[in-house]
Amino acid sequence: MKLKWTLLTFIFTIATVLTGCEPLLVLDPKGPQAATTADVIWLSIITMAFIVITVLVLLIIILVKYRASKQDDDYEPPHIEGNPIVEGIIVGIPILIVIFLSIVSVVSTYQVETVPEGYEDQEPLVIYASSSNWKWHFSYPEQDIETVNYVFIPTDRSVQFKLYSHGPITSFWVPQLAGQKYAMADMVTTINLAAESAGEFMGRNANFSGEGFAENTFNVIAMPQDEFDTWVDDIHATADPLTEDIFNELLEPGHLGQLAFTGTHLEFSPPPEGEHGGHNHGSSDDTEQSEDEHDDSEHDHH
Amino acid sequence: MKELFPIKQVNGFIFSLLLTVVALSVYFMDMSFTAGMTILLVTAFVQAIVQFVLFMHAGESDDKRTIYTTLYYSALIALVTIFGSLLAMVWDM
Amino acid sequence: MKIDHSQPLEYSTHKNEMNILGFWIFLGAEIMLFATLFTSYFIYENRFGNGPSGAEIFEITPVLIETVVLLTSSFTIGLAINAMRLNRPKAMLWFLGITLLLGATFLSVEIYEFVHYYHVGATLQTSAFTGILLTTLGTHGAHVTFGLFWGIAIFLQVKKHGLNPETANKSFNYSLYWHFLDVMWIFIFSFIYLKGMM
Amino acid sequence: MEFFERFAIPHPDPMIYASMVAIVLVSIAIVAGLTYFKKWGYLWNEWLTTTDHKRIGIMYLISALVMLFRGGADAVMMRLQLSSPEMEFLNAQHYNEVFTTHGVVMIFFMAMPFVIGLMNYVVPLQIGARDVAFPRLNALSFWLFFAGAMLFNISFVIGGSPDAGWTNYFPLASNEFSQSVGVNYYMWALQISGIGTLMTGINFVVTIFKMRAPGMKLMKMPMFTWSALITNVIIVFAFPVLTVALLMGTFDRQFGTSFFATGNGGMDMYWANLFWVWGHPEVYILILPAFGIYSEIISTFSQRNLYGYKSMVASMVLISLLSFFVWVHHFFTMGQGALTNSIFSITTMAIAIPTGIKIFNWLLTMWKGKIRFTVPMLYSVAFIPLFTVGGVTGVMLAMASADYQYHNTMFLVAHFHNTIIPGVVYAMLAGLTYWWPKMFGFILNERIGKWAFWFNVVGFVLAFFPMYITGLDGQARRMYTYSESTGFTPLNMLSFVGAGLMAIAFILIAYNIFYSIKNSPRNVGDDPWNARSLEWATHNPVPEYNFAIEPEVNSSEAFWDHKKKKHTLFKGKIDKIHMPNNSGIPIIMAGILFVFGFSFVFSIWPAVIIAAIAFFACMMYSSFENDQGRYISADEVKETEEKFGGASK
Repeated sequence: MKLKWTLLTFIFTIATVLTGCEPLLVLDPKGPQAATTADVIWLSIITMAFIVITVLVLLIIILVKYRASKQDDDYEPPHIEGNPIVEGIIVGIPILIVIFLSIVSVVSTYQVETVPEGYEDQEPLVIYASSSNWKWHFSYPEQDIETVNYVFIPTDRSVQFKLYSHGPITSFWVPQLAGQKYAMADMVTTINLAAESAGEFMGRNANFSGEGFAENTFNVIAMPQDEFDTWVDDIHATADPLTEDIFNELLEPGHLGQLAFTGTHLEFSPPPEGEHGGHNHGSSDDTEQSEDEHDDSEHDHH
Repeated sequence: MKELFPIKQVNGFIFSLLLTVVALSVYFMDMSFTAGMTILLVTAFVQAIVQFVLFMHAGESDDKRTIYTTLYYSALIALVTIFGSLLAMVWDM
Repeated sequence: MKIDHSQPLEYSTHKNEMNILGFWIFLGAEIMLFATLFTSYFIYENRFGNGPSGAEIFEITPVLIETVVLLTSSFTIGLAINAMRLNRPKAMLWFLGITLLLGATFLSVEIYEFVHYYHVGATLQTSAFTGILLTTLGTHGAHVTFGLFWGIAIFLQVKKHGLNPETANKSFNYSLYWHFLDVMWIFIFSFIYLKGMM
Repeated sequence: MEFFERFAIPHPDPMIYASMVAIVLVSIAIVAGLTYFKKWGYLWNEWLTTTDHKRIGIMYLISALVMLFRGGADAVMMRLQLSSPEMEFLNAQHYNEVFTTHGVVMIFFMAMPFVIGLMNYVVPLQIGARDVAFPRLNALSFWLFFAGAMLFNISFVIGGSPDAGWTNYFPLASNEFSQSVGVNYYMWALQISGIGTLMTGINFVVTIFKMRAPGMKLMKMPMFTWSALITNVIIVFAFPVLTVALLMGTFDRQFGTSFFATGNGGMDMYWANLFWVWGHPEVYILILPAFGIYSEIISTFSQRNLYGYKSMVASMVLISLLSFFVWVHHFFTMGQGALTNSIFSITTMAIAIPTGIKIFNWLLTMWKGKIRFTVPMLYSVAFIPLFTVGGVTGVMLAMASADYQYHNTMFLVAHFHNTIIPGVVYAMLAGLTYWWPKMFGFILNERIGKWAFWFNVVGFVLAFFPMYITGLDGQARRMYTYSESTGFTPLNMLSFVGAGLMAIAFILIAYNIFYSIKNSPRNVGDDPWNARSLEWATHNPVPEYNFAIEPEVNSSEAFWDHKKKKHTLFKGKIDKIHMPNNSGIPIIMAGILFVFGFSFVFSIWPAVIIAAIAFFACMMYSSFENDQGRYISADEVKETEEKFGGASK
């Protein structure tokens, strides 16, 4: 028995050492949104560790103290139905913990869904990120350029990614900048984030989307605003324009390296928002909808 | 002959026809969406209760508690499913 | 098998009580089945793509006929059970027969309705809305069709064996099924047709 | 020739051809063996047509164990593929098929039949009944499950496996992106076995409500029976949702509707919604019976009554309701607003409260007890801390904002294996070991069992705890490969080692069965564990009629009080006993549905129509059949009781 416990401890130590070298991506945030989620994660790990340790300690004490080998042969365990105070405690404390975590969860969820704190007065840089099998297309409507499988963003600026998909559901995820969000074919979803230090960050599709899923990654390169502007000018000077034919070729299933174009595909292949959005079709607003239907029924009668 | 048409059943039938007529008012009369939906909800659920209690004798056997629990439970979960799905898929998008 | 004569025939054995309770629980599952279809219908209600909307294709007349016919059949199956409890198998068979005829009428009108949808270009494939409309109506229609065959089987059994604990029990469960289909139709009538035409 | 081309495998692979050969050889061997030993009649009369809940239970358990090995082989293949970067053991397509199959097989064809098998065997015995409420329906349920399982399992040799994950999200699962018939198999295999499960649900709810021994009020039922009741209630209300979802999916793939398509008004998100409306209650369908089993075992081997019986029941009722209120937490990242996510985040965390109550009640049951570390108890003891870790990581995932980071990563994979393996799989192994003497009259070897246990626990910790870390480091789930630069290598290697240890554990368990059949002593008596509930009041193995005399009960631990307080359980004398007849109809109907499903998968419409007609003809035949069951005479019962060493105790 002792041998097995030693073995277990040994293995745990190895696991801790192995991972101790570098901070984990999610817990190494480079922007306010990811910092919020990292804080929430640390907070929950600490709270939860408290529960796990309580249970574990109780269990070990009980197992050691009440094992049969330690007790008299004629010991008859008592019959205990329950005790309102004890049961009150084991209900009460979890309720308090859940209330606490619920508040944290709600507050932080609202936080990461909106423009990052401190950037509210800025006009965000809007980038459309659309996925196709198995690539990411980044369109900058304002800068009028488009990139494939990599995206440049300015640091210390609010960036808004508008996500949608040209095929299966994918999930846009840059762990060091923000949590993920699905990109889907009939609606546009939004991620607000900001990068607070320059650097290159791993981004990927986190939702299984078929054969080429594992390699469906992209790079996010954050740099100061002036470098970003230079980069935009460079693209305009060097890259080819994106035509509908080229874009359709890009959409073919497969993998591509990193590409850049002038112009965006948004003009000839609009994203599914507004009147193009299947999702918004007649379901945007309840009262508006009822009035519409009301009108229809009036037509019927005349 | 009369015992073949018990008054309870006949009344129930007439009542359910009446409910249908009331429900039809949303088609023939001009009213707001909210008023119409209210009428439909009331008539449909009253109609369902008439059928379950009067015609299907939900409460007549020793198992009536189980039967009513089944009905309440399924109604509750049905409503949660409908409104929860609408919330997640349509209203809060 | 112990037969308890203080109870109506359909409840007279323990087995029979279990059958009836089991059938009620099955109906609970059926409520969830239709609830899921209704959920889907409400989700797709306004998503008709390039196809027609509900208001454009619904017709009040066949729907009204279907409603009245099904309500009446729910009434007559109730009368059949009443006759069964009075131990009048002949009257019961009459009412059961009328119920089946009404059921067949309902189905014919529904088939007419489906043909109409086909002609105005509302098929399963037209849009998500027409798809879920026809799936929901079709599921109910399939239940009615199954009910017709089941009803015929019960008709023949009562005719052959008379009323005994088994046939009475089957007939009672059948009546539950039929009433239940009527309830589901009321919801279809209210929240698919009337809401759509409102 | 064109007709047969559709049955070809779209992505062939030497391993698949090898499996084909193996399947054919094994089938031939089974047929030849049965013929040679003249066992066809025995097989048909005693097993295939049986309506005895005990035999049906055992058939469920055998199928579940076989499927455990099938799904386990998939798991080891996946861990091997990921054990080092750029591994070339499986290609992407094959890996996708393997993890899809692993998920579906483990949930539907391993965990579900395991749970239902134990319920089948134990629940009627625990409530002092002679069978379930509808024995023939019970047989039909089993055979429908079996038909579904077979249909799913032939997919990888005929026509191609599904490859869109066990969650089968559209539009990935649509014809456009998953062109082989694999997903059709998924739809019909689950549809057929799902209908079987639904009927089991109805059957057991009625059994528990209507067939309890005299005096056994609801609040005097053993905890496993309570958990079975709640589980079956959830089944009744959850499975119709799956039925509709699968129907709509089938329509999309085979009849050209556009429910989950991306044009024509379709909504790709809605599949996910429907799937999880069913899928979350399904999680509790699996875990609640496990809770019941642990309650029985912990109380037996602590030699104490279950602490807080009422709060145990209340918490399960609460869980059964809450399980229908939380499904959106499976797709917090789908773009709905913060309001919706907040609501479902709170409802999800609320489930932690009743679950916490249960954990503490188990601890308090052991308190002041006299704990014996048998194999079932070891699993239960390991379950408590491991499941607590699984539970608290569940709470972490329930926090919507943090879930944006955990979603679709190995963290999630670690979490749900952390609940399902210590929760469900250990419970099933514990339950199987615990009730094994009830089923077969001997105890599984404890020594081998303990070795298996340690391999299992150490293997589990090694295999899954590293995933929490790689998840936080950005490893998404379902990736068939990764590059060295990601730094995932050491931890994934560790996972593979853990998976290997678990594989050894399961081989040891299989060996233990084989070893114990040959070597275990047969004189263990009727109550080898000194247990507390009614199933131990009859003989080992249980005679066909369960109890010679119907027991009468007046406490929640009837058998314990019978032993300690001399309550009389069996009053009255032996009488003739009514039993259901065997019937071939269930297996025939399931066979017909198998043909129906198979033909539907390949759109062979004439066969579909013929099978459908044949199915309804069977129902009609059943309706007209007058089957009153049979009686075992009092003399015959007395004779059997004598053989077990004395008429009812």
